[in-house]
Amino acid sequence: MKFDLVWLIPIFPLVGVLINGLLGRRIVEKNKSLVHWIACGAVGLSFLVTLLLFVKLLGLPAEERLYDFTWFSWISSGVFHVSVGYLIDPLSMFMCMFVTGVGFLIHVYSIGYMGHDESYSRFFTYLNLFMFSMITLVLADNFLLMFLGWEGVGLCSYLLISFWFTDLANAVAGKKAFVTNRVGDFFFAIGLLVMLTHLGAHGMWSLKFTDVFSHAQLLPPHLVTIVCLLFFLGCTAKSAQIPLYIWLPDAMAGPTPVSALIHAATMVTAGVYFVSRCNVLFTMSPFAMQVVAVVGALTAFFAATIALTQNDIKKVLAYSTVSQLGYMFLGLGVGAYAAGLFHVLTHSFFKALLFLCSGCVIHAMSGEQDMRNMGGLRKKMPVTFITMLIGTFAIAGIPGFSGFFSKDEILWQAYSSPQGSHLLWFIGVLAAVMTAFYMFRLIFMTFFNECRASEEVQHHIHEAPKSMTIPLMVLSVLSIFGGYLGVPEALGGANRVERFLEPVFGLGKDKLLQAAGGNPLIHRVVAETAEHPSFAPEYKLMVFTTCIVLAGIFASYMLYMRKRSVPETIAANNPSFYRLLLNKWYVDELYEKVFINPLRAFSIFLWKGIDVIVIDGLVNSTAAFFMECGEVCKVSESGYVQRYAVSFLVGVFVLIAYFVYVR
Amino acid sequence: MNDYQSVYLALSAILFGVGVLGVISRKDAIVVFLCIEIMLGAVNLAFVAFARANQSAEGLFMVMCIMAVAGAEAAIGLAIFVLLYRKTGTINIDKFNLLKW
Amino acid sequence: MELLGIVICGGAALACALLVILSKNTVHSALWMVGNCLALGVLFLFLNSQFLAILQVIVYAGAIMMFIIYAIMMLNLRVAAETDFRKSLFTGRFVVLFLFIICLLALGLGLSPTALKGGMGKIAMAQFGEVNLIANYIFVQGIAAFELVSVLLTAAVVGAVFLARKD
Amino acid sequence: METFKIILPATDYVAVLPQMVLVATALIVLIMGVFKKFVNTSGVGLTALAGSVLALACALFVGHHGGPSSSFAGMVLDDGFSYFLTLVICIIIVLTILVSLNYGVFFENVKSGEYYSLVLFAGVGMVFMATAGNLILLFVALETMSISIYALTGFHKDQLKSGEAALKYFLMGAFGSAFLLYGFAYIYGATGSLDIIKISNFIKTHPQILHLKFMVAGFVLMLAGLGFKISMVPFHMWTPDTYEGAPTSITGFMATGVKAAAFAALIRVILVPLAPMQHSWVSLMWVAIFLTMTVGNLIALAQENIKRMLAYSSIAHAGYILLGFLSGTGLAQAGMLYYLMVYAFMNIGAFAVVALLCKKGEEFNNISDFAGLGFKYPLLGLVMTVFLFSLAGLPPTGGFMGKFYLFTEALRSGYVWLVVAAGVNSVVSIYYYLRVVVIMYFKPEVTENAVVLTAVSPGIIIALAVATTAVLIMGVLPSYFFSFAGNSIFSLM
Repeated sequence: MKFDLVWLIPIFPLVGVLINGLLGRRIVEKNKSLVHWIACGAVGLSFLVTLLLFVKLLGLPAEERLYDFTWFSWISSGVFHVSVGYLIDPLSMFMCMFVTGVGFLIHVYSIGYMGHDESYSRFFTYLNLFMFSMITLVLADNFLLMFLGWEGVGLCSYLLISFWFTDLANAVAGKKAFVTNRVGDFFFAIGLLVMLTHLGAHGMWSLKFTDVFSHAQLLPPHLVTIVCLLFFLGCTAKSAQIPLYIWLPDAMAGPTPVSALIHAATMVTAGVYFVSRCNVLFTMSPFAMQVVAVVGALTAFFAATIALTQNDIKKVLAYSTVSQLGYMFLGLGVGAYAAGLFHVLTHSFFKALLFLCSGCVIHAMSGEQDMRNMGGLRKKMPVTFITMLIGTFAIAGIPGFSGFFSKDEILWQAYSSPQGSHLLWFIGVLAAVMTAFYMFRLIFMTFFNECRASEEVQHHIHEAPKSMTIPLMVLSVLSIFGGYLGVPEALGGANRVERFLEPVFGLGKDKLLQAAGGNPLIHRVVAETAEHPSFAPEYKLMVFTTCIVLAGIFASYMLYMRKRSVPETIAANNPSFYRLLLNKWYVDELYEKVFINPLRAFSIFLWKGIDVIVIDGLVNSTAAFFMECGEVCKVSESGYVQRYAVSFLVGVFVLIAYFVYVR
Repeated sequence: MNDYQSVYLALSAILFGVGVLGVISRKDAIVVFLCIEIMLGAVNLAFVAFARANQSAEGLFMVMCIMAVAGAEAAIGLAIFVLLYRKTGTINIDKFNLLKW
Repeated sequence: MELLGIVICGGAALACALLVILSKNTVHSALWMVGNCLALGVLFLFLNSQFLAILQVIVYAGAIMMFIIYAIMMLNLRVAAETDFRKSLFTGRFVVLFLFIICLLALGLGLSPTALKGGMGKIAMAQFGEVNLIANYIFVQGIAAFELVSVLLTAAVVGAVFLARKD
Repeated sequence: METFKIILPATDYVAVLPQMVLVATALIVLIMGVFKKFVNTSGVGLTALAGSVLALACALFVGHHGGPSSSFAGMVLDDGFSYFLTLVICIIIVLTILVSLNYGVFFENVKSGEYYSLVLFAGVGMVFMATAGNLILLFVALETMSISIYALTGFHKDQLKSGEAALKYFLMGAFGSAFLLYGFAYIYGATGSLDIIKISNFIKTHPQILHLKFMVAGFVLMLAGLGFKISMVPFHMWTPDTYEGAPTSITGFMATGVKAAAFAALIRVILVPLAPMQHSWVSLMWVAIFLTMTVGNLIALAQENIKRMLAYSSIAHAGYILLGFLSGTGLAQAGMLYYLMVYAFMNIGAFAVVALLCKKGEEFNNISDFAGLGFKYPLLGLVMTVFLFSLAGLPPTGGFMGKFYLFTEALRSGYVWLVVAAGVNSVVSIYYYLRVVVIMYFKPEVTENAVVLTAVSPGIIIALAVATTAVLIMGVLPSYFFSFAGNSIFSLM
């Protein structure tokens, strides 16, 4: 096996961080372009190495596609050892491919987008740090290293959301994201500890994925459920699911490439990745699977309803991200891991594309984000328009575009899989319709009709520079053709994505684990690749979904192109419902009332009552006490050397007296 | 054979004590240093006595090394005294009290 | 007979030592120190260590002490730098400390010659202290320390010259 | 009378190659210093640097292959322990010279050949102290180190403080070595040998000797003499005065090199041979360690001068390291070595930053001088913050891991209350370390007589970079270094 180059993948961005982080300011003074050459170069190199390893992996027979590269020992304390090591298997390489690939494109895009920013080098430092953390997350071969990456991406997300921290709103948004994520991380860490202590009680002090999964049968079923639910709660924070999705829309305060990279394409899929990685555990707990599926479906629906009424272009996309992530979890929850990951892939292409396009729009509109002040940009920004349209087709699930294949696969699995149900499928379809509706609403409001911006802004509207449009084109090509990697068998494809990932999820896994020295699982993994006796139901569903999606588009066309007064009438006739959606179901307010206010009151009590009076009093008086002790003791240091000698003598005498006479 | 070992050792201990007493009571840096030399002399005596009792040359070599070290210390110590004397006109160690607390 | 010699020389060494710390005049202190060295030298002879006795006289009394006296003369310090040290010498804590150290060291240490049976020496008593035995030790077993002494002396000279030099 | 020949195998000299390189460099540097007219002044420092790097390379590649062995008839030991400490000390020498190169820009004397040769001579003494297998060599090495450092302490000849520091250190040092020697004499009398391994074996075969008051007194006096060098309470009094008065580059050297060498001697001479009587020193050492930590930390709280503060903190650190002495297990000793290594990097680093903040002939040593530094020189502020965090024992730095190892072992050996006290002490220490950080970042810069970086040579940048990296790496990836320290302890002769 020659996968030993794998450590190069995370190292390149890290080197970028070090160079730009330490010397960035000086480099910018000398030669600004060097900063992005370093940053993009680092990620580009990572991508190349990933590509190399990926090709190598493809060259192997399916059952040999597992390699654990241990780089060096990290923590070793008694029986507990953790090393820094990377796991190469179809899942990690699959993730790593698009993380580095899309990451590279967005790095390139940022050159243009951030070109005039003062903190140019800081931005690229953070981006590279993010890439490092994300690569660590997906490549790690044990829970702890993965958790390091997990925390790392959270940190970068925080740093980048509040990148323009001089604006208070951005800082607040960053804080919200951070705190919400901490809540999730807390549960995640508890899950990890529960699992580790329990396995440790059986003498399995290891956090390696392969070890844990091959010994998973040591965990009693109720414990597996608890651990899975705790993990999933962590994932809901990172991947913005109910109930911890609230930070993601606010996270749009960051620069748009950040929204594209972190809050759409890569970081938010970490939860999906993690659940897939732990599929062994989740499969052992049907209840946890049910929870994942229901939460995913509800999130998909719920976020879509909110997106219907948002007027901020990035907010629409943000809620659509939440909604699409819900789809992925729906897929995972019904046991269709491969389908969920396939959607991760296609989503990363088209959502990155959509965000970058919206970035171009915002850039052209001099920072304006409200769609009500846009319109008619089609002619002024043709490239952006066409690419964004492609992205919209993809996300809406128009046949032939990538989103169609992945979304359809999830819906089909939700319908047909043993863990699925018709209700879940129906919720998914509803979300799909709404997705098509609000995405086209976005297109119509932004690119069609007359321009509603002020004269001055209109004057400045221009197409984005090359460094921004080229990534758009690449991504739009991927948005179209990315789906063909996984054409389902019903449409005569080979569903390559599923075949590729099968060793991780399917029955092949047992073989792999045996090869890695583990025991075969007691709980058999349910085969999600059940035989298709007939493709007829799948065709029916496909046609039905497509029709209903087209209907949604048509409705959008009618409402926002033809009878533009209608939306207002609808809103006026259903004021309470409209306001409910516009204000995002008042979830923020609910949280505020239920969690934050009591907590705040309690913490004010803690602060004013306990902290200021009791603790501060204690701390301050302790500090004062120690200071005073110091002041008193220091007099012993009189400056007269003979007193020092006396002190020395006293020491000797005490020692001798003790040893010779007392002992 | 009575080799008066304990007499030598007692003498050495008392000499050492006299040296210590001088170090902690005299203020003249040179005399303080002389008292340290007395202590070293006492150590030498102990070493020679033990060397004879053990019948090994190690102790004798140690004494030679101590003599060399005493010489080296004298050189460095006197240089420090000269340095300070040039600056302040005194080598009373109680006068050097800038550094404290 | 031997005991008498030891007591006389020891007494002399002790007296010289006391006079070192009691003299008002720094030069006198230094001269008493020479006396102390000579008395110790004689004690070394009683201990069959002729070579060390010679070294004690030549190196200690002869070289080091002369060096110190030279320094005293150079600094022109005829009268000791302090006043009334004798009062402080015999008052208060110093007396206690002095008694303490004497009793500790003498009691705890001096009077247990049984310990010395553990010695591992092999040298015949008659040869002990002869120069060739010492030389043999220095140049075979002790060569590393001997060479390091040369480094030590070089360092001391370098440091002393630098510190005492007028810039 | 038979004639005798001096027959020494050539390999003996290979074992002391680093020391030989250091001596040769010292002499070359000394001669270069004399010919000032012909040699560029920076040439002296660079030669010293080259020599010390060469010594480091020798220590790294030549030393300790295979099992423990000894050379020079047992005088010099070549085991993993020697290897480890020789490396650490050589690193300290290299870092000190790098710092001095920059410091010499401000102070004429520090540029001279004498300065560098004395640093190298002191280094030779330290290395020999760590490798000595015989008390004679140990003593001579200790004096070589001490005498060089007495002189170096007084190197600011124009400052009275420096001379005073030298005087105090010299008098106390000579006083302390007399006690040490007296201890050696008793050990020699009781066991009949000055060879450390023979002493060890003798104690093993004659355990009753430990009940001899003789022997115990010898041990106590040795402990006092070495305790003086590591500034253990109550033998610590010289430390703050000397550290404050000495040239800053030398203070860093003293705080790390002398301590490393003295701890090495302490382990070799007391901890290992006298392990059988360990149970008897427990309660007394308990008190001494408690006092060492507490006195150091408490008085450090009340300091305004950063060198003096670091001096008191170094007393406290000696207390932490002595925890390993008390636990006495192999892992605890490995923890001591690990801590010594981290301590070397973080302390020399902190002193290097202090040494960097100078004007011609004038230093900025008050903590208040650091106001606003964090924003004025962000990189320097960051580096200093790393060192202070590490000294305070906060993750993710090496200082944290070092404390972790020492405290864990002490807990495992049952010294719960002492570890609690050590924990409280660490918290107290965080206060005064972070005070500097706070002043650097949250106090506005003083307007008059503000700190200005006037000379930053590549040397000191390398030194700071190396020290920072080492501190961080040892904090994040401690296991390699810890197993290195552990192996060196287990191959201790």
